[in-house]
Amino acid sequence: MLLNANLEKKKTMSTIIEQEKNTNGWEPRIVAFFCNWCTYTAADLAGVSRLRHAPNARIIRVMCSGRVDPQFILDAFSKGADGVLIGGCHPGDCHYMEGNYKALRRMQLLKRMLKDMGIEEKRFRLEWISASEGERVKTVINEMTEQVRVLGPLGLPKKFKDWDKELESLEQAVHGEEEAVHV
Amino acid sequence: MSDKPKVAFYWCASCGGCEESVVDLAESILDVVAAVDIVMWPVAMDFKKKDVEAMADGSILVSMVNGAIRTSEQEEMAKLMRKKSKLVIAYGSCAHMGGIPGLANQFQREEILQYVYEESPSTVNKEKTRPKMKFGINGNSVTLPIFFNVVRALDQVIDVDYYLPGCPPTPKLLKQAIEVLLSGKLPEKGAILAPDIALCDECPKKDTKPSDLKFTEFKRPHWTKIDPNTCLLAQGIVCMGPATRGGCEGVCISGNMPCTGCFGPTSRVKDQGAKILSALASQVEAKDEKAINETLATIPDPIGTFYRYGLPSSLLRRKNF
Amino acid sequence: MKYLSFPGCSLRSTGRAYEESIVAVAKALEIQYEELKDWNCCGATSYVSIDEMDAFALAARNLALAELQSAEGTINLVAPCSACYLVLSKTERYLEDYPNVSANVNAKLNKAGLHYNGRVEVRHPLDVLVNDYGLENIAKRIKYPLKGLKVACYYGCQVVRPFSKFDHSHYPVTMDKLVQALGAEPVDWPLKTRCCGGSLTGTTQEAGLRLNRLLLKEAQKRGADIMVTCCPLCQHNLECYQERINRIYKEKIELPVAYFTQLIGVALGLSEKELGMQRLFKKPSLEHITHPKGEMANAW
Amino acid sequence: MHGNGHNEPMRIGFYVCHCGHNIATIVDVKALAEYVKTLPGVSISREYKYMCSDPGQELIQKDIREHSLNRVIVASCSPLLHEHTFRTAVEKGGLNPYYFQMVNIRENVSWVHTDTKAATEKAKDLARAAVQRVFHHKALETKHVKIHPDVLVVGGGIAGIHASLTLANAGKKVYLVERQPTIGGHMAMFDKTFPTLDCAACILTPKMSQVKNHPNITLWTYSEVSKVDGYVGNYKIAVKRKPRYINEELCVGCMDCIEKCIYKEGKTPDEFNVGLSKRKPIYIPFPQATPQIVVIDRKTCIEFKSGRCKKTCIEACDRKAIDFTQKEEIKEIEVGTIILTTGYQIFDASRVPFYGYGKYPNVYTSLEVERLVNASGPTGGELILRDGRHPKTVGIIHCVGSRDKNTNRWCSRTCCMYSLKLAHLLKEHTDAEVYNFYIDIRAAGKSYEEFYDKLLDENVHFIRGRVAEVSDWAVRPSEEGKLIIRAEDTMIGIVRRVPVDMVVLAVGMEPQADSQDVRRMFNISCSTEGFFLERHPKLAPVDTFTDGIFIAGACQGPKDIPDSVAQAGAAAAQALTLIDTGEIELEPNTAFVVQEECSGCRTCLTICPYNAISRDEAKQKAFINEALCKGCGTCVAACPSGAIKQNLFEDEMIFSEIDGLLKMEQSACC
Repeated sequence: MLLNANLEKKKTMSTIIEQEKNTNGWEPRIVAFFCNWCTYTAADLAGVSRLRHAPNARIIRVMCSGRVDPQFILDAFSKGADGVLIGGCHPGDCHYMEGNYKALRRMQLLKRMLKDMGIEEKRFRLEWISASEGERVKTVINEMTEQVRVLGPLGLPKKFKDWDKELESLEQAVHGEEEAVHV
Repeated sequence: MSDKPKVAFYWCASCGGCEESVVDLAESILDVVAAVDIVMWPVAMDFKKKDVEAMADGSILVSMVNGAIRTSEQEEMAKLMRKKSKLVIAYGSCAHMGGIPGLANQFQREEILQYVYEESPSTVNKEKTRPKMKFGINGNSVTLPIFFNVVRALDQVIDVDYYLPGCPPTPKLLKQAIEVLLSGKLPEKGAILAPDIALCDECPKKDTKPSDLKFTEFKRPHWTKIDPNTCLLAQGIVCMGPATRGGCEGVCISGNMPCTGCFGPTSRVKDQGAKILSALASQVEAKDEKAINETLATIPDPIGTFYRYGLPSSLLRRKNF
Repeated sequence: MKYLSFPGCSLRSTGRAYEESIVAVAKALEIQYEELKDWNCCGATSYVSIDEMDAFALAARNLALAELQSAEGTINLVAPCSACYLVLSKTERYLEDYPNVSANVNAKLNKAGLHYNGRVEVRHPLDVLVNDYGLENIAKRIKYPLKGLKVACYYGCQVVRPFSKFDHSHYPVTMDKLVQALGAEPVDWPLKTRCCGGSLTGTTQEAGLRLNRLLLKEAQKRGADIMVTCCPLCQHNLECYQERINRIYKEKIELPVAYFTQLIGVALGLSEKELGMQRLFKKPSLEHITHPKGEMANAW
Repeated sequence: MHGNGHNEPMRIGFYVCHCGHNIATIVDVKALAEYVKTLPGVSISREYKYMCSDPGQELIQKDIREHSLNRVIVASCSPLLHEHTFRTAVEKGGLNPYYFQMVNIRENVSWVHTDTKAATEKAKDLARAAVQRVFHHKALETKHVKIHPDVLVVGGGIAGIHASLTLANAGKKVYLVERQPTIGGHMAMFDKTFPTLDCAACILTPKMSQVKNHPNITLWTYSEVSKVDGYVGNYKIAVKRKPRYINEELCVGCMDCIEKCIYKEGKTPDEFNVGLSKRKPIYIPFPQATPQIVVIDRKTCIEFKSGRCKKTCIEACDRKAIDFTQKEEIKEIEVGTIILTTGYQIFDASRVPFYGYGKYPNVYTSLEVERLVNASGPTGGELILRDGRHPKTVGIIHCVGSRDKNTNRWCSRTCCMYSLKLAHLLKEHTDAEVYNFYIDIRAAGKSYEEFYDKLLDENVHFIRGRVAEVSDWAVRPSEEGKLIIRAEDTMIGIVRRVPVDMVVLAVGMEPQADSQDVRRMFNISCSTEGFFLERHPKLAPVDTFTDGIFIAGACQGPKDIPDSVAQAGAAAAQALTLIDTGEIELEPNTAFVVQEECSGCRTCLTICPYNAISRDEAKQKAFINEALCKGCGTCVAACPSGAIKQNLFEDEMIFSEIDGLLKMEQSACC
């Protein structure tokens, strides 16, 4: 029997089990970077206006969407975020003149790269939400939560662990095989 | 046997250039040989695994292991060298960050095997035969190492003391490293034995970079008539210099080729690719989404360009399936 | 520059003179003008109001064929008939703007082994002649400047509305500029784009004629010797019913109505036959149009 | 690059605020406080009813003293609301205010969620993030900036005039810069003003001469701001003074030179009369122009065109004020605050060709009519049409270039009222029949509606309907030689053709053609239409997002005279507040370059919107001028080798926040 195939089977089995474990009771975890002047203010407005929405987003306040370093997004994913949302001022309205354009340029390229890295597009979103658009904060967070829910967990930390299991699991397999041979 | 400190080189998933780079020391290799006993050096000397196994644990002063970890054999050898050595240095980009072999992390193991043994244009294999992991020859059984699904940097498999970056590391850095190690004045554990400042600092074309650079398109070196006296970024060519640790003294740049990032990021940066992406995209001229994407589309392969040497040690490590 | 032509049904029936004159003028100006092979009905304005998607598919077939006929780059598909121009333009626009439409339509096209990739730009001959070829270049080739000829330019409703691709949708001037370049004098009148009656002349004729009459009367009142148009239906309406209008409304309308391309032809010195002049009911009196040397335009 | 860079052990004090019931009813505050106790570095974790109350603040201060806390976190409302409060409290407690961090569990949690379990989980995540974050907090100093007392006012229309006078009367030195040869702006061109019908000149010209004569006002007309450097309190301005070829000190405005110009008649369309009359190359815009100084227009002056003019003007001037050699001059000034009152331009009526402007001579814009009915206008106030006739019927078309998505979407706010005014004046001057074609009559303003009623009594006709076209297409003998206005009368639902002798187009108000350039020069934003953007539409209507720069009048949006004046006053007051405070506090969230880590790659130089980053050519490294840095952090995100850091928002802080947010509790962890 081919060892590879055998291992493949093992792996797939285990991943299936994992997924079941993950998905029951699992809630999407979204990290949101909101700019101080527009989107964070809009989130406050949503609060003041009691616009109830999904509790799945965790907001990190930055002064400008231009401060959002692509590293933050990758780091968030690698630490277990299922989705990342960035909120900035509308084009032309940036408190810092052009920070949001810089964000736009970076995120366009990052989006492409994430796609190549097998991370579904809907897990990453850039939104212009002005200080007056509390309603929009609600809609966007609800939408994104549902879209991510459909995609299921990304669960990179978990995956990293699984990948490293490869080392031991393959080792055992080898030694198993070798013993078998030596008998 | 002499009591000269023992030094070993080993070669995992890599092109071999790293091992050969030791020879680049030219005549000063003689000083090295005079100062140390080389107990393992696959490319140049005939030592076997068993010779190393025979040594006492920690009896080797330093092992310079190059190459990424891609198979169980490499894993096994890396662990062996670790066991036998006081210090392990990840030697060269592949050991340091996964290197070129690490680009395989964009594919599933099965995809790769399938391509190599069945689909690649140069393959003739009607029966679609795959190598057996184990087979018997006149009573003895031979096993093949296992081909992992994930390519790893050395420190993702064993504990690493120092890193010597580069594809390959330059003789100068190697020499410095050996001198430091022999001097006994050991740097802080985990140190990368190269300057902690980006390449531009020592770039020969440094002064020709304008302070108001904006990109309308990115050019590819082989499609461009490169002006040897001007900053490559200023000519619209993607150069990783600003996001790459210096120390190579701009060898590629002097050869009129852009930096592709083999020295990896500075200590302040978690993800080299993300950083250069951020820096370049920030300087795109266009403002509306369509125009921006037109400019960015001139970078055909972001991963291959920004993570050429560092995919396994990047934040995402590999393509997610 | 190379152009594909989409004649449409009118230019093969009531509007033959239009096509003949376009082809003649294109030839004289050395413009490559080649007919779209195997073209089909544009669906006209009526089909769209019945089933938009099917109508788009019908029109899109022509766009897809155009792509087959010329290998690469943008294709200029010239549609002289206003209805064709509008329908094809609309199809082109919708296929570009609405992914669902293009998906749906292409699915239909695929059944016929066709696919539309969005390379076609639908153009009107007026646009092509004035904006691509250029008034100066036309002026250079004029043999018989139309001195003293007062021309009322009539655009009709569809060339500039709703898509004002090359001129203002309320007050177009392209044809007036052209007429000026030919040496004639465009009559300034505000009815350039008012309704000619369209198909009403065939259905609710009373209404059709009323609208029709307003145009003719005003043009004549403003001293026009001739009215030129760029739409076969307009030309037909404005030319054919003059007798009837005079009878019913006690008017004295005597106004030749030609295609703008015919007028160009005359200025270029092309023959009556080439320009299909013989097909006009009222032959424009162009006697006074003579060659600078005094010899008369060969056509007259 | 993780872990706490400091050696001292963390002693974090964490405080959960109930905010009465606002938070406590949704978030399990006890559980939250208990949970935080378990986190590394936390010394104390309490919950209290109102943290922002005095006892709440004292609680923090007491703990700082007794437990020598070195970090403080309050989980309550939005930092935008109370961050300052708590920072001050912490400072009073003897700790650097920037060791404080706030967690928003009201606006971001209790007010937007209903499920206690989920809300509490989220609160825990946010708390954990903050706890991990403060490890990296550093002691910082609050920046203070001195405010230079002088003020620059750009634009000498009614808004600029009013702002300048207000400030000057308060004893501040004002530089008023106007592009035209005279101040007065559009208002000076108007005849009478609605709804009171007092004449514009009578109320404006006194203010104009006050400006001229005020000891605190430096008036620079025929000048433009060419460069703006610096930041709030310390702006460096360059003003380009265009040569008017007249020595301003010597000229007394006697106009002899104009009289003696070799042009006996004017040849150039007169700007002030919107082209309804002609002026000579040497001229004064209008009799009450301020300053009363002649100007020579080099585009039309023979001397400049040919150099072969007799220069009779020079002979005519016994004060020898005329100087053909005059050159452009650049004035450099320093001011602390800036007020922009650059006004508006009128909509170009030829953009709607179907109204026939520029085609039919008797179609006028409202501004032209203002001049036409003005006693000092081209016709001395007699209403003579371009074809010499006196109109018997006039049609006024409202909303030309307003409320129309083909041109401008917005309502220009003033057109309804000035159309009513013009209707009144036209009747007064000609006793013509006047028809108003309107979409809605917007007469919102003190005694505006009453004015509308008055007009109705004056038998002005009002037809509610958008005009389709203006043409000379007569279908009835009665229409011959007239302009026919076609419009649907939506009140009775029929299309009407109204033949008139004169058409008045009530053109809308637009941003100045160069508003984008001005915006860029002053580092402020524009709204999508191109009007200058106020900091807050309701609560900061004359502030901009750039500290120390204020806006007033029609440059911020269409406005009538009273509103412009009111805003000008407000802007002046805002400037005064800054000036009299003497200095302002700045958040120390600026960025800085760690010199030994900078490779001098210049990436940051290209992207700083404030040119705060320059290159130390000697060291070949980037250097950030803290005073210019506004703290957006975009350079930090872009620095490819991580050599730039931002106070309060260092990478480590944000990375540890991310880590904290996502680190699941041991129990929940896989």
